[in-house]
Amino acid sequence: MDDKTRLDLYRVMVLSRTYEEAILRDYHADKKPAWDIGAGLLPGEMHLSAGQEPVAAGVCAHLRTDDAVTATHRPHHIAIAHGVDLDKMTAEIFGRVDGLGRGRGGHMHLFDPHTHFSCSGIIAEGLPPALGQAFAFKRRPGNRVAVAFTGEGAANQGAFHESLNLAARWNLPVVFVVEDNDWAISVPRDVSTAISSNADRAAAYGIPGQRIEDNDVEAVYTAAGDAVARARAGEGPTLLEVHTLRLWGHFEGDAQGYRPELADVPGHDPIPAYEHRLTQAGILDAAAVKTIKDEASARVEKAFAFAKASPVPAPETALDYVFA
Amino acid sequence: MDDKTRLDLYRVMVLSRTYEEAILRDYHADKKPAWDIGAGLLPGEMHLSAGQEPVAAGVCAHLRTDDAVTATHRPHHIAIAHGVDLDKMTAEIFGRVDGLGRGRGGHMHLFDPHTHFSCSGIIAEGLPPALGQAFAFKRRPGNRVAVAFTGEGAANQGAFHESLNLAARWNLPVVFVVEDNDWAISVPRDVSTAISSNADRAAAYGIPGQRIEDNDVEAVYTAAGDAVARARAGEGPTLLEVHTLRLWGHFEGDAQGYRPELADVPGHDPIPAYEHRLTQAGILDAAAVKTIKDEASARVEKAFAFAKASPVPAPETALDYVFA
Amino acid sequence: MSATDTTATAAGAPAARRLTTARALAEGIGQEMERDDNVVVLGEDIGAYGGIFGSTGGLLEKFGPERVLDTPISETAFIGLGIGAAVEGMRPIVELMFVDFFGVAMDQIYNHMAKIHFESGGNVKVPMVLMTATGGGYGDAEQHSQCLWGTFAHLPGMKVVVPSNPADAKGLMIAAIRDDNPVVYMFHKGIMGLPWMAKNPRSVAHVPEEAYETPIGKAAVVRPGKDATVVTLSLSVHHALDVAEKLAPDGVDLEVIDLRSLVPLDTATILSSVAKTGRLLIVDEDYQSFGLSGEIAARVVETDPGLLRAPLRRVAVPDVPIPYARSLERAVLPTPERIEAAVHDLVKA
Amino acid sequence: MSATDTTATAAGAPAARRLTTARALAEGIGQEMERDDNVVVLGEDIGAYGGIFGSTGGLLEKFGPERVLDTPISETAFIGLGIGAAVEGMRPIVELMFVDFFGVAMDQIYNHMAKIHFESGGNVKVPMVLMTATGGGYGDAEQHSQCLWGTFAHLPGMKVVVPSNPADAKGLMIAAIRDDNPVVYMFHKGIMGLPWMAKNPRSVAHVPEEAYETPIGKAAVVRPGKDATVVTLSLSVHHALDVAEKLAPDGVDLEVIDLRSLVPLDTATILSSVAKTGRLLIVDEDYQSFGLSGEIAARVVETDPGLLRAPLRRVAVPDVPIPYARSLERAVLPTPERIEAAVHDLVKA
Ligand SMILES: Cc1ncc(C[n+]2csc(CCOP(=O)(O)OP(=O)(O)O)c2C)c(N)n1
Ligand SMILES: Cc1ncc(C[n+]2csc(CCOP(=O)(O)OP(=O)(O)O)c2C)c(N)n1
Ligand SMILES: [Mg+2]
Ligand SMILES: [Mg+2]
Repeated sequence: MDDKTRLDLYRVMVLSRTYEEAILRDYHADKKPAWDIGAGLLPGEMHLSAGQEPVAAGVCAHLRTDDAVTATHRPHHIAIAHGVDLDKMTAEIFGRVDGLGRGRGGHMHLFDPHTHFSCSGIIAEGLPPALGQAFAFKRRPGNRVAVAFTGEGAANQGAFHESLNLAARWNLPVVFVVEDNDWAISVPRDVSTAISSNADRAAAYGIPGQRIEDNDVEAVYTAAGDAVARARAGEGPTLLEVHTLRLWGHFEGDAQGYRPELADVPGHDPIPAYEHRLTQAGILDAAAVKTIKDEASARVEKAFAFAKASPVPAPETALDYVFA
Repeated sequence: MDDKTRLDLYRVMVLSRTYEEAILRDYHADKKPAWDIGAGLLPGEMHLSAGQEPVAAGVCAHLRTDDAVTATHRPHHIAIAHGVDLDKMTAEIFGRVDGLGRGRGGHMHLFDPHTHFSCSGIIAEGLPPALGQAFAFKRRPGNRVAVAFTGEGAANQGAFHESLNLAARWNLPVVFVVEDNDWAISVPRDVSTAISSNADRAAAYGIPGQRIEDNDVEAVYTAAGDAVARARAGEGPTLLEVHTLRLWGHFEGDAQGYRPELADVPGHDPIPAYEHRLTQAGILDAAAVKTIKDEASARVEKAFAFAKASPVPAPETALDYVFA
Repeated sequence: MSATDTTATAAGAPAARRLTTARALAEGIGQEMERDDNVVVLGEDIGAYGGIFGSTGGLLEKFGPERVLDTPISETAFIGLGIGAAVEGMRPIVELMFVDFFGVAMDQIYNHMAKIHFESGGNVKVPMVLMTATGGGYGDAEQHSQCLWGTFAHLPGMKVVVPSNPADAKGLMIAAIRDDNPVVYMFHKGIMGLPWMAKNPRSVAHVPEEAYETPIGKAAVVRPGKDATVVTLSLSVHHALDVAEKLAPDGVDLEVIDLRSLVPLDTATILSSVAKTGRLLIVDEDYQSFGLSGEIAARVVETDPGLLRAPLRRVAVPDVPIPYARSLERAVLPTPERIEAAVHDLVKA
Repeated sequence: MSATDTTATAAGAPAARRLTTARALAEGIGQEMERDDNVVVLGEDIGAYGGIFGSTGGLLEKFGPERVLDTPISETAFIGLGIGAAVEGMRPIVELMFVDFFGVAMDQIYNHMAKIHFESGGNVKVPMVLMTATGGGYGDAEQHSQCLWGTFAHLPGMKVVVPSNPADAKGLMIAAIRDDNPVVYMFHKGIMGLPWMAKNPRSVAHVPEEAYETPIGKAAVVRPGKDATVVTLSLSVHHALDVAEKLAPDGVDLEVIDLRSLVPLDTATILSSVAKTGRLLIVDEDYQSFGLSGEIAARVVETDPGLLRAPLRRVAVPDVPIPYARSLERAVLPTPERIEAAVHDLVKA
């Protein structure tokens, strides 16, 4: 793996983290003193991806703009890694007219036709549409692929099973990526799931399955490279599960009282770890880190400025877009 | 395996087949000249089980009256093997007031509290309730078990996946039995299913899985014995798949134009085959066969007489039983 | 059951060309498939079998397995696949074999198919047709006899069309395929003209040969009359017409409206008829409460309660599952007998 | 979000004992669990978390993991498990975290839970409670803000209850647990008195300490009045009462009816109120068309259209998904502003 690729992975992870930290700040900023989920510039549930950047960065590095990606209720890192326009995405999360969905969808419903990106707030229900995108791609030139992300908790939902069987049987160019962050809200994976690795479920569909441990972005990159190549080559779907980390709560406001290992969590942050690794390897130094982080901050600030400058949708337009 | 057991298996298979042949006769008897699904004593879809007797006989031989069984849209052989009252079951299929459901349910909705038997016309949706019965049994004395039957086509439905994971994770006393008759209406198993044996899917839930070939009632008996024993011993669920045979159409009226092997089908009828095997083994002879078939015919005739003598439900009672 | 019968062509003139509803529907799909490669058909037993109710008869033979695809019994996966394909510009027609099975896949239908266009602020279209069989009357009981169109019409973002005859079945299917929105196309088994089910006389009728659209959102006044308005749809249209013809000699002149589409609902046609007759009977094979019949009542009285010169009458399934026994099923379905009794109440009120 | 706050006991007398709706609900469940070992609770995050909306707060600590069970995200499996357990004589309370997710498990709910008693001719009972959170108003958008009670009420075989305050929440839950039928128990997030969501003032109120039942099928006239009838439920009851209090000084005297249960629907209470006022406004946070508001209109006019001296008014979600942006969400929800405007139309009509 060459230095440029490794630096790019780091850059994407930093941009994604910088983005989530900015959302975090603005989300809580105006919900005080009495914390009210419906108050402020960013109402509603907010599921942030801090700690899961290696999955998105490692997988999406292999994708082209015209490949499709479906994400979950926790979509920001994936959207960023796939190159969704940050200005429009942020405007959507702020519910503004210049947002991807003109403020209709919000953070769990980001749709970008340009990068064929979408997400859904319903567990595992983002998988079937990815099959359809792959189905369309397969009939057209370009060897395009679809990647469907989901959480480990979602792997116990019926849609997961149906989608893997159908994708395998129809030999669709899809890559399934399970982000195993050990938790489904307050339910640990061993409480919900009968086996220890969802990658083993690939055998139930006769497709390759691989589990990547330690939230290792380079291992993700390698495994995803093979999976995407298989799909492009017409060899069908692959199931990947990455053991990653939910650095923060399930959603903002989650006190995580149910989480015993809470104290150790920050120590497993993948970004400082990768920074250290690249520094050891002589690819990064303090100056480069600063430049990358400054660039990320600048990009995020620009997106937030764009979003906040965008108008709030006019109430009279509330009935628009139900039908085409 | 002792002779009595083998004779009992044969007896159950014969009773079940005799029953289906009688339904077949009456179902078509009064739909002539212009065949009308809604006409006659037995309106509606009719899914008969001829050819699948070895599965029901081999599995239910291990069950007690207070064990639970959930079946599918093709339930008769299973109900008979589990000992559902034949008079009341037949009256239900004829839509009469003395039926299991007072004529409300019909052949796809047979509920017998006495034998804890039920079935559903919705694919794979009989599995979750079986989990609940097992859940209740587990909290009470008696080491009771629940057996959920389903077809191979149903193994691609989300409910199958969710049910196996939950049963495995909660270590419920359930046995899942997949009747693989090669067809889901007109869709062959290899068109619908990415792998060749659903038993291999047990690994996705960390439970034992076994496929029984050749529609062999004794092999089913042995495998089911182990599975039921595991469940009673508190060792959790097992998944069995039996390669069986749909001797007739999916439902009555199915011309089966889609079925290439149609000509060979009758040659694989498991009942003459088992008859031959038991005769070779000196357990059966022509006289015994005759006795068993005569007994079966007499029992079925009695049930049909009971059913036909039972009154049709009064229209004024149509709104009864919506609520308890 | 065996595939639908082939075109029953009346001797001579193509003008007199008569098709069953099933054939007309399949013809409409086939003509659109010829016109547009993006049109494909997916579902259970829609290939070699031709659709359990004949909706896809002959299409596999004509277009091959790349465009007519039998699916596993995985409604969530294949309906969702249709959605993703539509998002990428295809125009899939996905069959849900019986509407009764909606519960295994409703999330894809109502939270995805129906909402993506809105959530995306109009940037993503989902031009797909979800085709499904409805209705009872042949002894198929609680899980295979429902109509449920009220359930779909209640949830925003999908159009809902319900043909009652061969010509509309073809025209509404073509309009649904060409529509840029998701359209739920609900055909009653009893209107299909199946060789193995009691046929209503109007289930075989003249159907124009060329492709044409029947406008979505426009009801049809299938019988003009002055004494009372019967608003209905699907198979019940035929029962209403039969009752209207039966009562005409007694001087009862019924106006019968075939809604044809529930979303959008043609409120104007209903209102002008009720304004004329002052009497309204709604005949609906779906469950009575919290559904179609209530909505029509509300649209009338939020315009002007004075339009109704007699109490509203409803003939629907009285909030009970569809029982198996024929005596009971007949008692809960909107039969001509129940419609006739309601008309008598209505006109003498 | 963090678990619900603990009982806010007013100084002194237990008579003045005040609970949030969430606490009252959990207390009702707990009292039934003490009374009957067959009562268990299943769902996602209902154990250590205490339910995302606090409906099961404290139950795990009190009854342990054998009776308060966190499930995988497998709604079809665990709702079906509840059905099977109920068939065997248990009395499970199963939580569907948000009603918006019904589409992944509706088959178990409407084809099994709701129909087994009927299909069995009354021989098999399914005494279970399906508890679920409804409603919007806090920016959770299209897939997490719906009410959908019309969807459940349309399908036969399940009772549907919808509390609006702490005392009814406890009493209806106890009645639901003791009922031999499946009961869908729908609580609006906005009535729960959650510490992390804007509270309506009536979401903390006196709740009797002992176990008691609030009758299922009986509406409450929460404010008597003579000028117009407002039929509503759940959070909208509070908006309606606020508007009524605001308009009282101007001499507009509104009667407000809290339905509390949709199935069975207390038609008699609605009719006697409308007979008195002659004016009807229905306020419903569910989608407007083909739902609750239509059904109420139909029940009135099939009795006597003359009861309505002015056109019906409806304030509901105007057949559009719930948008994310606050400006848009406010525009589609039944806000006090929209209710007040409708009342003005109604009384001057
Ligand atoms: C069908 C459905 N059931 C339940 C929920 C509520 N819910 C939202 S996120 C979540 C946990 C998901 O866990 P996982 O799949 O591991 O993703 P993570 O949140 O850990 O990223 C649940 C239960 C939902 N959105 N959809
Ligand atoms: C959810 C659902 N989808 C589709 C159907 C229609 N259907 C009834 S039986 C059947 C085929 C079932 O095949 P299999 O599970 O192999 O059982 P078999 O009929 O072979 O016994 C189908 C598709 C249904 N009843 N339920
Ligand atoms: Mg997780
Ligand atoms: Mg089969």
